[in-house]
Amino acid sequence: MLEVKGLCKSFGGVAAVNTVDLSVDEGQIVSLIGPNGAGKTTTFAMVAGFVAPDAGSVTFEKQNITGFKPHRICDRGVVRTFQVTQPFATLSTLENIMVGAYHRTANRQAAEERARAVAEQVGMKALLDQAAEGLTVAGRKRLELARALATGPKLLLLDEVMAGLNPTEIDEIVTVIKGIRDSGVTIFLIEHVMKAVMNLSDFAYVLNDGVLIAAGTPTKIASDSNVIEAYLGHGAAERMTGEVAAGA
Amino acid sequence: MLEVKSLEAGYGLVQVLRGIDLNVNSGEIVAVLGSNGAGKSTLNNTISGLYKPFAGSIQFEGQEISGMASERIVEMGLVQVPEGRRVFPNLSVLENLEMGSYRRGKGNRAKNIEHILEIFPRLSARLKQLAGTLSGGEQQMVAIGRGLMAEPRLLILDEPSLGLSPLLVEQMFTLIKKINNDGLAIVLVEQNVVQSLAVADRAYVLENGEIALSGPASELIDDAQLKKSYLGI
Amino acid sequence: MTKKILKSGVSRRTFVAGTAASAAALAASNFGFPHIAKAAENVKIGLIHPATGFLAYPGGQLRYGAQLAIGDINKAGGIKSLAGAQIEALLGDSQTKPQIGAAEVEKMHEAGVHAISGCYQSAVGLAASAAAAKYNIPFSIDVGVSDKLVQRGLKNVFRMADGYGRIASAAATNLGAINKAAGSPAKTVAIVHEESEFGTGTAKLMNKYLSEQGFEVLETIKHANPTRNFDNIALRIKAMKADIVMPINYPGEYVLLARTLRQQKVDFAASYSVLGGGFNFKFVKDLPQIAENMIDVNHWYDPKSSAGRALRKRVEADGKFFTFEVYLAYLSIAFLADGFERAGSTDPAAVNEALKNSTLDPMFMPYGPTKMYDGQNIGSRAVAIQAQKGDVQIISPAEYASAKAVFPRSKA
Amino acid sequence: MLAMNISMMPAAVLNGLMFGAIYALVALGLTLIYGVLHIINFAHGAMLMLALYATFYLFKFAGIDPYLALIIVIPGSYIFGYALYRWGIGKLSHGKDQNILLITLGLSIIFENAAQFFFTADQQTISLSYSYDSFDLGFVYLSYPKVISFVASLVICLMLWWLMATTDLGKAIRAVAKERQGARLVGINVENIYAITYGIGIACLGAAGCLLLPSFYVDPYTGNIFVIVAFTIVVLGGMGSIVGALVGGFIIGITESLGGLFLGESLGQIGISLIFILILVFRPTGLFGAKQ
Amino acid sequence: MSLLKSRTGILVMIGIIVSLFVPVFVANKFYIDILSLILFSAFLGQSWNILGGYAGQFSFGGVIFFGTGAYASSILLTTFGIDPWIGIFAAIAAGALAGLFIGFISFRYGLRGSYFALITLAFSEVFRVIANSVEFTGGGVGIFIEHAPGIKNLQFTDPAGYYYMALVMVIISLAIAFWLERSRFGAYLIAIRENEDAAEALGVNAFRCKIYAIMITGAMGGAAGTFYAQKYLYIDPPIAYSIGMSVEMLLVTIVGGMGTVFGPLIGSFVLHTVNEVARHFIDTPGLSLIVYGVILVAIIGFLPNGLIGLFKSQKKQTGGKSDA
Repeated sequence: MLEVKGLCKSFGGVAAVNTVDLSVDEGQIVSLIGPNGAGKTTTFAMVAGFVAPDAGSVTFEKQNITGFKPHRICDRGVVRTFQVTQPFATLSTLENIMVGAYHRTANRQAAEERARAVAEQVGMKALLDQAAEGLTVAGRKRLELARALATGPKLLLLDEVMAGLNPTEIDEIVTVIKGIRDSGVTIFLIEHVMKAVMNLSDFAYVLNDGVLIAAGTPTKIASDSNVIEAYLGHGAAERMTGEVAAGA
Repeated sequence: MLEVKSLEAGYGLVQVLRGIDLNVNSGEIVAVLGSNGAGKSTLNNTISGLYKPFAGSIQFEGQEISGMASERIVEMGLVQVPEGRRVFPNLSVLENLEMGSYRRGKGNRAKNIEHILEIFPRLSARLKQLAGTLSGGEQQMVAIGRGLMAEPRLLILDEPSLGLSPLLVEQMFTLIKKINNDGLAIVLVEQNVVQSLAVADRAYVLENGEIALSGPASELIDDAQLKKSYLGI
Repeated sequence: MTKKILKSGVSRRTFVAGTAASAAALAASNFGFPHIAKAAENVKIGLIHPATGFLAYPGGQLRYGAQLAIGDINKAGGIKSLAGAQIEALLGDSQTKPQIGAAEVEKMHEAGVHAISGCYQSAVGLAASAAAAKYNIPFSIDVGVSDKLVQRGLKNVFRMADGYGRIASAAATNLGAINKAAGSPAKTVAIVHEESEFGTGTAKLMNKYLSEQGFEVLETIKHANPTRNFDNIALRIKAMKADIVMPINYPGEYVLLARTLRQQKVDFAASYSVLGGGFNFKFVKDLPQIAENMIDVNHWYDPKSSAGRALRKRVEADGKFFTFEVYLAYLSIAFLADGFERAGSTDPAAVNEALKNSTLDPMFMPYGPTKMYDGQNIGSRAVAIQAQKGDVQIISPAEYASAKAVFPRSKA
Repeated sequence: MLAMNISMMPAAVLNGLMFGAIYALVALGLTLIYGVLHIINFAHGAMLMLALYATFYLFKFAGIDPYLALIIVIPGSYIFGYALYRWGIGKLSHGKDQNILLITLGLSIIFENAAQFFFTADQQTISLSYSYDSFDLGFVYLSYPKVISFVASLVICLMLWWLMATTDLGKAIRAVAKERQGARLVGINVENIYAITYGIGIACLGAAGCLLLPSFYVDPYTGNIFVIVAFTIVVLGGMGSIVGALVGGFIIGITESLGGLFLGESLGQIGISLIFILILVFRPTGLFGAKQ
Repeated sequence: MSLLKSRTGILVMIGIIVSLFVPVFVANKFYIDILSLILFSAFLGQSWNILGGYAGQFSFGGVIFFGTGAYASSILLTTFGIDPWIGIFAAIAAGALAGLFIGFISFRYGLRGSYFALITLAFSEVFRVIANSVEFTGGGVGIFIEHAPGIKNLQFTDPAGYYYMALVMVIISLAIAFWLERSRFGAYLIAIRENEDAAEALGVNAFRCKIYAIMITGAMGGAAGTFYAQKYLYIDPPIAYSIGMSVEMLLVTIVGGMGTVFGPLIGSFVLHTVNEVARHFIDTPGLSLIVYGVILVAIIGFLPNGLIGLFKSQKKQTGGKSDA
């Protein structure tokens, strides 16, 4: 449903993203991994309309959305979350989620109902009246997810929703993400937590220095020598393949 | 060398830490583990003098430091490398390092910078570059290097692996061990339980503002309670 | 809310007991002190001036002059036709804002004011006198150069001194006379004026009047308020070789321009300003070498009258400068007091009628007999004054001249 | 007319340059305070006014030449600014930007009216023996006060630049500007640095006061005359940039001068505002500001 | 929650009813005049609050809309003889258009925070200089409005007339703010204030929302301009585009409580009262304003979230800043 072709972006002469091609099929969970500064977030930002690409195209459901403003892309059903969480700090959790919910309805009552339902789905029911600035990191990450979900997206772009979470919290959010996928939302995520990547994704792309260096199923990626060299390191790769073996 | 006794602390009116007892001996790596919101950062910041404790005592090398201004604590040789690196983005790498020795003056500056560039050779080529333009891993190196410039005897590293790729995480832990080999005591505050315990001598597990577990790293790594409450296994 | 009556006639506390505009105070105002007990024997004159803000200096001078007059009248037995009623001043501060000036009128009205004198700034005067018109409160403009002040058909508004229209005309006539007496050395004029109504309006009139007097206006230069740097203007004047420099602006810019002309060594026959904001005793004293021989057409007292000289002495004994604000405020109060005296009543209509027919002898001013025409005293007159050897002399018209004009100026 | 304007251009540019140096000095304090403390110092004009009064009274009562007074007024202003921030603004603002804004606004009301109360509202000027001596360049006279203030402004900018670029204090100030927490953890007393920065900013105004008075005047409201110009320069040069403030001061001085020459001294003021808007729209980081 | 809401509602109704009868029971016209100034200032504060408090776009140029509105209706009146009842709608339109113009330029180029504040300051200077230099505004001479009391001319001999006019304006402004707090548009503005990027990601067209907000602000400011012109009968560029008035707008709002329905009203009430009381008790020029300044600093020092913090229980109100 999402096609990215030849996407390029440079900042101050340095290529952050260099001719990247990738695609996400409906109903899948696709991961984008790679070292820091590889251009993952920039890629997301271009897909979601926050950064205009220098070259290349972004097509969603066969329509060209390259260079559209974020809100128009959201209208089409593509919503991103932020790596560094961006809550509406003085608003309550409920009010935060309502901003997303308003995207589907102008009615306050309806927006509130929708927000409550989404909060339940991501496990934030108990936190509805708390000010967003008082949430823990885990809470904020969930809030990011909940707000995005409340807009009723077809494709969710999740930027490191697991960074800074402990293993228990990661397991919880993995369950939530799976649930979202099962409810019919396609998911494209950036993640460092390899355990989750292995566990969740149907397909993965690896970026390094702005260039795609590998693509394939997680298992295939974990054994890719390029990926191990540039990103995973041997230790992590061993652990991962071990985990996958154990998990399977 | 660091002795925390019955510490109660928090920020504003919110109490986060309850009755924390913790000690670090010279030359050790002590890991402080715990999930988000367990109080790790509050603990660091209280030790570093950013927050004033509500009650309890913090002694560093026999001297009471609770409630002392943060710059005095740095001067005494207790330095924190904060979570999220917090390098000075508008200063060059060199200037960042120089600022690390703000309290030490210019006496050993050149010598120490040389030493740090030995530890982090990657920074040599980037000395003139603004720290804000570095990659995350490089910024982490600057942050640690800046901390070392203060000639600490105890270094608190707050989540040094956060946001780094697995490869860099591995390198980071190797470096931490290397720095420790020079005789520097380190408090390693981490979520990355497995790798932290691999380098640490001893560890504390913080839960809901209290010490839930403590002991030698080698024992903790097999602890069932830790696995259950923290690793979720 | 307790109120204290001070012995002095000059107190704000005696005319509004409280302005705590809270709901409680409002309720109290209804039941407690709707109107302050009107001290039947006192005639209340409200003074509205910019006591704070960037015009606090002229505002303070005006207030001082008015209080001086009130003190004198009271000492001399008050308003005799009202059984020696004393005049009580109600002090108002416009804070340089029209809306505050108008609110002060309301406040004074509530305090039973019988007449008001003010307001310096034309914009405040316009708002305040219109507010006073609602109650027909006699309103004397002490200083306020806009001619609109007296041209709106308000029956309660009077002005003893000139507006800029009459002063512009006097300026041209006097310049013509001075020039002719010196053998007509000056032919060209450069006008430098500030951008608001005062400068713009006056400059426009000067263009007309000067050409009637046979002068050529080379350029009319408008400048902003504030202008920080006059170098360009000075160089311009220098380049066009104007014989007369004619500043029409406020004190800060007046002084800066005068200094810059000197620094850039601009040669001209005379600096001849109209209502020159900065031309006064203080300027002459502070910057004597610049002020020397500068000419201004302005409100001025009559140095030949003993009343004028005595007043100046008293003011200077108080450590104040004898600026036009002081004696115009004095005159304004004297004018109002005379109205009360002749009306024999504090009834607004009667007082306005008396003021309209005023024939007050303007004592220390170089004026003819007072004659009101649509609220404007057409007996008033502005004179040309010149700084000479650290003092200020009237140089034209001849009947009031205290010294001969130095024209063209002597070169330092 | 046009021919005359063009022939006057060199003189106008030079005049703009001279006056621009004073603007730069006023802007220097503002840009430093903005760049480090991230606050818009509404009390800036009032502080300049206080510096002018200080210079005036030193001259009037002690007969101290304004240029000599620099060595008294600059440290005095620094101490005043430091104390004001350390024990006033910093404590009362609770770190909220809009509150700092209003506190500095409140302070300006207090200072202006205190000045009226203690110094009266009279407009004060001083006259020096050499006020009207000047260098004759043929097409223009440059008065001694203007030349002195130009040179002094340059020297002060240079000293400040040196301080910021090479000393530990300067680096600490820059460090605090972007990363407070990090600064605390290397042992920088952030509150102290704030107060020092504010003090330095006010010291710049002290210098401006001494340099300005001989060719200007002072009353309780004079300072405001320079504030908008100073803001323009800060934006033009880039918030926090010292070189930017100097160059910006020159550009604005010249713009004002040429704008006055070609559009008239009233409409010409629009030139400053237009530059202001154009810079904000097309290069909000200013000419010398760091790129985002 | 509903109890609280309804209690607020009842209080507001009582407040409005009491306000309606104030001129009947308060004989002192000065109080009525000061009250209309307080209401006028509260209304201007509220207009600033829409853009500054709710949408978080801090402006130093609030006076632009006021001045533009004042000129619009005054020029229509003096040049074309169109009475101010129609003029006020022209003023509203002119204010909104000025908002559109400034908003388009500023937001189109993504100016935020202090950059936006400063560009509005610059625009207010541009407007002032232009008004000073062109003919149809009367240039520096300004515009005089004929003194012709009568309801047709929106001029009243009794201060109560202006009081009612200001009261109606304030009630409308409160209704607008109240509606904002309950509507999607308001939620979007608050979201933009808190985090524009995040709002955009959630499908909020931030540019358009901000434009609407500045147009509402502009429209309100325009109406205030007509009110002023008809009350004081004279405007010139320094009055129409005074920085002082821009400052007053943000002052009453921040002191009262930014981004709250009643903040501007409370701030205006308290600050004007403090000013009047200080003036009343202190005769010496300047000294009363020193006291005023000290009280202002003290209010900010001790109530960092504005006076409305005093009225709020622990219950956090929508859009209000809570204690961290």
